[in-house]
Amino acid sequence: MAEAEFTAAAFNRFLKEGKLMAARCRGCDSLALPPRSLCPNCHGSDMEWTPLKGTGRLAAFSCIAVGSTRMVQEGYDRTNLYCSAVVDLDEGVRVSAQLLGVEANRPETIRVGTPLKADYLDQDEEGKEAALAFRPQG
Amino acid sequence: MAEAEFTAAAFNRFLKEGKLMAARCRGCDSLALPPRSLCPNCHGSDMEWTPLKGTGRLAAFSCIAVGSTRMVQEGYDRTNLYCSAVVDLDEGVRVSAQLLGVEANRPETIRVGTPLKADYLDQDEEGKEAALAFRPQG
Amino acid sequence: MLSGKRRLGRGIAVVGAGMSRFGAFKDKASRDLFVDAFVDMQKSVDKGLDITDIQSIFVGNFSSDLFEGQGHLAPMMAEWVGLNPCPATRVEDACASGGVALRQGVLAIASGLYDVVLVGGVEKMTNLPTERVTDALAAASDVLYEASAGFTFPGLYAAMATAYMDKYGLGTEPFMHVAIKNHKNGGLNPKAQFNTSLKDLLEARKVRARDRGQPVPEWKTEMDFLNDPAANPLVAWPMRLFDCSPITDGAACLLLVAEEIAGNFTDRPLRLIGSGQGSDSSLLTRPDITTIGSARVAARQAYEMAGVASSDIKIAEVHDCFTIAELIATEDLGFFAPGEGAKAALEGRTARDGERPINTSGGLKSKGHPVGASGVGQVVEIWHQMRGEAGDRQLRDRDINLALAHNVGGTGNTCVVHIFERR
Amino acid sequence: MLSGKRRLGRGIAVVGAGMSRFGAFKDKASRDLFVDAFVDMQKSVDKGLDITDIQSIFVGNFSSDLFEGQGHLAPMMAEWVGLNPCPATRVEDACASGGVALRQGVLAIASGLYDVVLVGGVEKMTNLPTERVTDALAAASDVLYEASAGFTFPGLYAAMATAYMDKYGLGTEPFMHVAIKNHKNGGLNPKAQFNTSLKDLLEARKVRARDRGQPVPEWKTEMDFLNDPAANPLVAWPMRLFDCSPITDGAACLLLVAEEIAGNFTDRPLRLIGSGQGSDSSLLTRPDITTIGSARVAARQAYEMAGVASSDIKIAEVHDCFTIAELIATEDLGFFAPGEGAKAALEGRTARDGERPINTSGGLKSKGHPVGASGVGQVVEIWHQMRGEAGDRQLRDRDINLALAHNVGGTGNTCVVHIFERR
Ligand SMILES: [Zn+2]
Ligand SMILES: [Zn+2]
Repeated sequence: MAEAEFTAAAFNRFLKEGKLMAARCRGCDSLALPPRSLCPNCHGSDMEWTPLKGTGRLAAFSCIAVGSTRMVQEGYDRTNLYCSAVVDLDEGVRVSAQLLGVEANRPETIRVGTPLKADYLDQDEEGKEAALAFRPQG
Repeated sequence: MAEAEFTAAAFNRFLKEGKLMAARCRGCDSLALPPRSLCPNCHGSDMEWTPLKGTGRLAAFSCIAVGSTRMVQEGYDRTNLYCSAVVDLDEGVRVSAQLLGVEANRPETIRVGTPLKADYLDQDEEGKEAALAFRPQG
Repeated sequence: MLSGKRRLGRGIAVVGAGMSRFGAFKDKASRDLFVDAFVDMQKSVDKGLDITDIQSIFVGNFSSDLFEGQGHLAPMMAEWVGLNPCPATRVEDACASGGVALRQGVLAIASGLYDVVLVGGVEKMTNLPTERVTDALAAASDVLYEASAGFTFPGLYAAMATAYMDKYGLGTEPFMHVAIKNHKNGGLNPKAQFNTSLKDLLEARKVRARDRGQPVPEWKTEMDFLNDPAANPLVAWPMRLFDCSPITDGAACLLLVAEEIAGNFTDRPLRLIGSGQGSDSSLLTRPDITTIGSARVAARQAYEMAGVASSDIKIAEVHDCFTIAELIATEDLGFFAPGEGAKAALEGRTARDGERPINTSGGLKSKGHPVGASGVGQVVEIWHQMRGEAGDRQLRDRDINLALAHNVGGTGNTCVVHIFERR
Repeated sequence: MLSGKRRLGRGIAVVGAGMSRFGAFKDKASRDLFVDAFVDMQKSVDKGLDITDIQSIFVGNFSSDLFEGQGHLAPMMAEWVGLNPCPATRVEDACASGGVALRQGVLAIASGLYDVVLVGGVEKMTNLPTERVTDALAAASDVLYEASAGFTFPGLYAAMATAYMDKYGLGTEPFMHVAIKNHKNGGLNPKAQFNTSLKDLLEARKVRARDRGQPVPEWKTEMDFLNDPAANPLVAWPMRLFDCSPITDGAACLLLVAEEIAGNFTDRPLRLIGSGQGSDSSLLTRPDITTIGSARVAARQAYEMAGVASSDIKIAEVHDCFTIAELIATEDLGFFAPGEGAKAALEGRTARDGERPINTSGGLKSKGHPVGASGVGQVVEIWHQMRGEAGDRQLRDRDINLALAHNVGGTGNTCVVHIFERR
């Protein structure tokens, strides 16, 4: 079966189906996230899509008061902060995502290392791109 | 008297007053249009503002069917063309401006070399930038 | 002012060249196009390329900022092809970004600091609606004094065309001949955005009309087709749709090395023997807009460095963003006298079987014009033609030992010229 | 991979340096700022500069496309200072654009093609409202995988700060010490956007409140001021307003020449003896975000080319777009061990009277950060300090014979380092 191209467009279509997918090198078994068609480890071009569990730990974050236009449109502002995060996935690759289920207005309560699991936003909304988010586990 | 800075902002403020102004080098008498604070001829920095008569000839033009966003907003389109021109001013410098008083929908009727005179658009409209235009003389 | 007689500190060779397909690719971002071009380049290296040999990368790109909202493209292109932590530098001179990136690669190797440099160009343009592409391209003019007069980018070249027509007493026929020729060439180029001649295009449209039961147009020749406002609407008088290069996604890559190590990569390198670059003021302040001063400066430098004359050049890829631009280019490069470029086009002297084939690739007009990639893509065509690997469009009736690439930015605010030799 | 031991084909000297004021200048376009910087540079050339001696120009600019709707900036800057038809090339690596433009000037002279090169940097940022500046700066991150997660550009550096705080068990005090120091330095720099120390700033605000009959804040120290959320609101935890460099208009210029002709311009040139550049992937894929890999690569190359060690460097201008960035920079450059940068800042070791003064100009933090100009502006400070012409902020207690400039693009996707020597 022909693989979908290793583009952000394909990555986002998988998110829309509730799947967090990476590219895997058939040559050396390395994972690439963001997905790409050349292996970042062995430079080979024999990649395939592979699902990730969607679990990991918080590597870094910021609670953002002066947001991007898109996030401001979603209602965030200086009194209603949102948290963006870098997540260490259990498979050994990293991903950026919004962090939900934390007190973004009280950033000093958020701990690097917190176990997280993936959530998929706007999965069911027509015409809207799916967004990846994470939440604390348990 | 201190000269206004030789910026597009100042050039446009003069247009708003119905004046087409260039920078003149006090050292070598060269004109600079667009205005600037370094003489394009002798590289000196002793410039002053000087008025131009606003008369000249059509050097080149285009009647534009697929316009810029701003011109489309002003109502121009594939069936209502506008004409943009490069004008040789009598003082020996050139300027770009919209060309009015010609049949923009019949570009083959417009002749390079046509004598032109300046017109100042939106001079009286509050809050709107003045725009330079030219029309055939007489 | 720089004497053109200056020589580079080291000889430079092109040992690999490749490109993505040019066209509209909905799902692909610039990074994906760049990977396509890189892989194609890698395959072209006769003795193979270990990518860890690459020491630096220069990327030509006009404005991924405006087209994709993505800046800082160079390290990202390096990331996507696996080249971090190589120095990665984006170079921008509007539509000449690719050619100027090539020139930076040349200077970088000549400096002694590097032996192996990747030169790339990329542009992803089809994300935006046409109106916004029009605005983005106008950013290559003077927005305070040219765009402010309503000039679009096609409008500025169209103004050059009116001055040219007036000076030499011409109509629009010469422009149409350029379009016909370049589409004919592009019809032989499988990577071209318009991989079809105008003859085939108009026949296909007639068939389609017939199949759909619509009135069948009465075009007999390409000129009939181009003179039909329904088929070839005005964009900016006197430039019509088929006078304008399309909106294109695409990327191209070259592998540049110090000449003394070229043999590690191929026994058939191209030697880069001439490089020139010039700048000019915005269109509105130039005394004569029927010629591009920066191109004349760049050509003189390149010829002098190479020690060749314009008459020695066998083929040239020139910057035909609009058909008028190709006519002016062939004059600025010294192939034809001022005003004679139009005549040469009418007489077929720049066709594939003419005395001086211009844009055998199809040119920007038919191959496509992913702005920042175009200057690099020109050299990909030269690579194929000089090595006898241009497939259906290979010129077989002459020894292509000298070729030239001419890449213009804006309305001529930048021009860069390179000359290649194959021994 | 490139060995840092490579040498340039020719020696390079800086013989002139100048800058515009940094700040917000409503009427000035980038071309006007560039002229200001050029004129200031021209005045700095001891034996005078005939501008027709300039052979090529490299301009660092991040995104006049987004900030001004103006592309193709390089030939326009050449036009406004009278340099057409010189080759004019824009170089972009986000916030490292200026430093990378300098490096292209170095390579261009080393190539043998040029002897005299103008290097400039410019950014006009204050036309846009803050929201749109935020979006434009986010273009320097990976818009498909980082900005998509809601990350702003300050947010990405803030994320680095949380990782740094977690790794070394720190609070936000070290960041605040960087802000206090750099504003203190900027208070001595008449061209700085914030030409005031935080101490003077808070006193002035108290006076103003008193004059207006408003409640007078109870700040006793700069730390009181920085800990007051009303005075120093959060931008992106843990980065507050005074952790972030401002939105700035400005330009800077350098005159670079082949070392053998430096004496035609000045008897007191700076020798550029080390240059390094590295790239890195986007922040999200780096295994350790408490250090910037491209900076370590660039620093190693520059030290090896210069034949000096980090301990030899007397002063450094480092890329403090955010206070966390300065801490990481001083570690990446080898001035302090990992995690010790924070301690050094707390102990005042990077202050003007410390063992290793960092950002005597005020840094991007206080001098201002016109993105594409910043890397060039750093060298203007080095020029003044090394020649003993830094006015009130001149360091007088040491021989500044070696200095370093460190310029980062994006979140470290690019870093470029240069080392200067005065004999
Ligand atoms: Zn692999
Ligand atoms: Zn003068």
